[in-house]
Amino acid sequence: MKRLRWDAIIGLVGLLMLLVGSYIGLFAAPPERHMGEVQRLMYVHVPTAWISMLVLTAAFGFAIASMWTGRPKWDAVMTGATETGVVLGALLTVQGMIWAKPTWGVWWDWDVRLTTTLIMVLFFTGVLVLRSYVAEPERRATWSAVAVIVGYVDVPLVYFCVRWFRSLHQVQSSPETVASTMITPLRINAFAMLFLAIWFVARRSRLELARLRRESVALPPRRAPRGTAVPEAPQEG
Amino acid sequence: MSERRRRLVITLVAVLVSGGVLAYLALGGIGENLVYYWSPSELNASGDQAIGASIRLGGLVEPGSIEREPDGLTLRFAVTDGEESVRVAAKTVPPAMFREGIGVVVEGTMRSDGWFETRRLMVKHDNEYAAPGKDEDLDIKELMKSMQFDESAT
Amino acid sequence: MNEMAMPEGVIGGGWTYVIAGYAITAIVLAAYAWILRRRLRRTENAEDER
Amino acid sequence: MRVLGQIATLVRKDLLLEWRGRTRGLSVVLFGIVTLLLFSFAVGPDSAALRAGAAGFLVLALLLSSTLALSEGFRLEHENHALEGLLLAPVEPMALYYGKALSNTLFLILLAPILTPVAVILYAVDAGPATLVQVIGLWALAAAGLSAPGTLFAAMTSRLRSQDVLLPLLLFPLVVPVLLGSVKAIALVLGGDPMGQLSSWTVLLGAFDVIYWTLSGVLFTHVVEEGV
Repeated sequence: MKRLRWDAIIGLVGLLMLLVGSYIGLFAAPPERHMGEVQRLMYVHVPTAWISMLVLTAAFGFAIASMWTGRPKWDAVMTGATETGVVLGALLTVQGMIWAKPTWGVWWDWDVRLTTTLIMVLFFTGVLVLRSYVAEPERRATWSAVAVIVGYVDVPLVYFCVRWFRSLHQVQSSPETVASTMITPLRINAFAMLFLAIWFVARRSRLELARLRRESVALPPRRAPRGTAVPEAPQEG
Repeated sequence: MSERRRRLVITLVAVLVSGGVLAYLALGGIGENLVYYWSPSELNASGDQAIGASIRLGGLVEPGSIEREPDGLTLRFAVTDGEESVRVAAKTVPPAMFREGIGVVVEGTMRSDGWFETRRLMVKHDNEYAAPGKDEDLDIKELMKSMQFDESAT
Repeated sequence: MNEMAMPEGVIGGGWTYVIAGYAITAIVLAAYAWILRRRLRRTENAEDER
Repeated sequence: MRVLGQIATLVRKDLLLEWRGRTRGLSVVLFGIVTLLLFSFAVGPDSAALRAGAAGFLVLALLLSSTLALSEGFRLEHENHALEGLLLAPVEPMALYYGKALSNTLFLILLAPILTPVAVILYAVDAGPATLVQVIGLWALAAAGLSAPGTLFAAMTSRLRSQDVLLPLLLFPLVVPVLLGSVKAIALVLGGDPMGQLSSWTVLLGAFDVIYWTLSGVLFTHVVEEGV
């Protein structure tokens, strides 16, 4: 077997922490005084929200770096961050609906938080679709970076809108507003989600780099062909 | 090199303008007016103009105001923001968290007889999460803060 | 007197929602990890064969 | 300034072309009217519901027409390799963007005097001339907010096989704030403004106009560097 890569270690740590944090959240932490057991959804919902926005912020940074340097490396990392952000954002929306039904009494409502989050998920999905349609690597890199930068306008809105506007969604909690017994699992799961997201971004970037290498001859191969270890493949010119 | 610097300046200006406009949206106070729901005071202040329009009303369920009609279908309570209140007739099953002093958002219309009629009743939870057994304090000022009414007061 | 029980302001039970939420989270994360793994395998195998 | 002169020339060129190829412009207008008609079928013969939704239908008609106009605008440039010519000529990429975005905005604004009265009649809205002028003003702000990112994305997608899918996919989520602001503002103009919110929604609309117009202009220079 291959030696463990750094991203695999981070992924494993993240998975382990998610299991521990969720266990504490599900069985050790107390139920909330009004929400009862349903409040336990916080331990996955809030970390997903934080990390999805964080990952998209990273994508914004990578997009600027990609445009500035023109290096395929940044383009690949930006793709990884965007896709991870979309996956986490979609998950966030579903978790939110599951939490909203028992507490608010509705599955969905067009309040600012929910609307801006939906815009965020849909737009960055559009960026991924755009990538799949552009054949030339340089053009694809620039265009998707441009789209990410324009679309990022929405992400601060998602975070701050609950403070700026009256909404159905409550404003962000802080350590003062959350019971101390609930903070521990929340923190563990937040870091778990962060590590898992880093793992996803690393894997997806690696995939994108491999694809870019296949497309262009300009990039050096990942490693020398392994000769004997590879099952017999017809060698072509 | 000067071409590069010129573009850098242009980019910087664009970023500053966009950021400034976003900051203005945030701090300029227009958010208070683009409300997702009206407070009872605002609704009462608008008087007859609000009658018949589709409106969202948000506030706290006034303690001691909850009544259930004998038919078991209509729920009556008052929504308050600490200063004024509006009587609400809700033809819906309330969510389980519905209680005295909790934040609610109701969607419906103001009737000419002074009742706000709704079929969509949503509970607005604040950002406090506490273990059971903690003393329940119906501090209206604190609860109002969670409904973000204090911002419109200042 | 009342037909329907008045809510007491506390959500009783609700484990179904909790289980659904955690299950969705697990499924989405696992599915994405699995899909990434498969795509990566395919691409890198194809690269090796070149 | 040189750039302003270039923008003016480009806008004049676009509008002249639009005028010469009237049938294209006309088809967008017809498309807008058909869209308005379809919305009234969707709601059914319920005049109260139609009146309540009039602002939304009007803005959606604008949105759908805008995607048509945007992609048509760049298709024309490609047919004769006109864009390559412009890029070779000493034209600032920014002037190219603002010229295109401005002529798109102007074209969409020209739809307003036609579509707004149609909507007023179809949806039985009570609107005097003063109201109509206000609606057209808000329409202009909405058109500007759609054209700015629309021109940017149309430039990127115009050469792709599936522009008709991609342009809405990128544009629609991004312009939701613009749509929301204009729908609310127009609804308040048409249906009365009991809470005095009109100015706030207009400011929100204007704010997103400014954000998109500044940001897209800068980014466009990077887009054309890769060739459009």
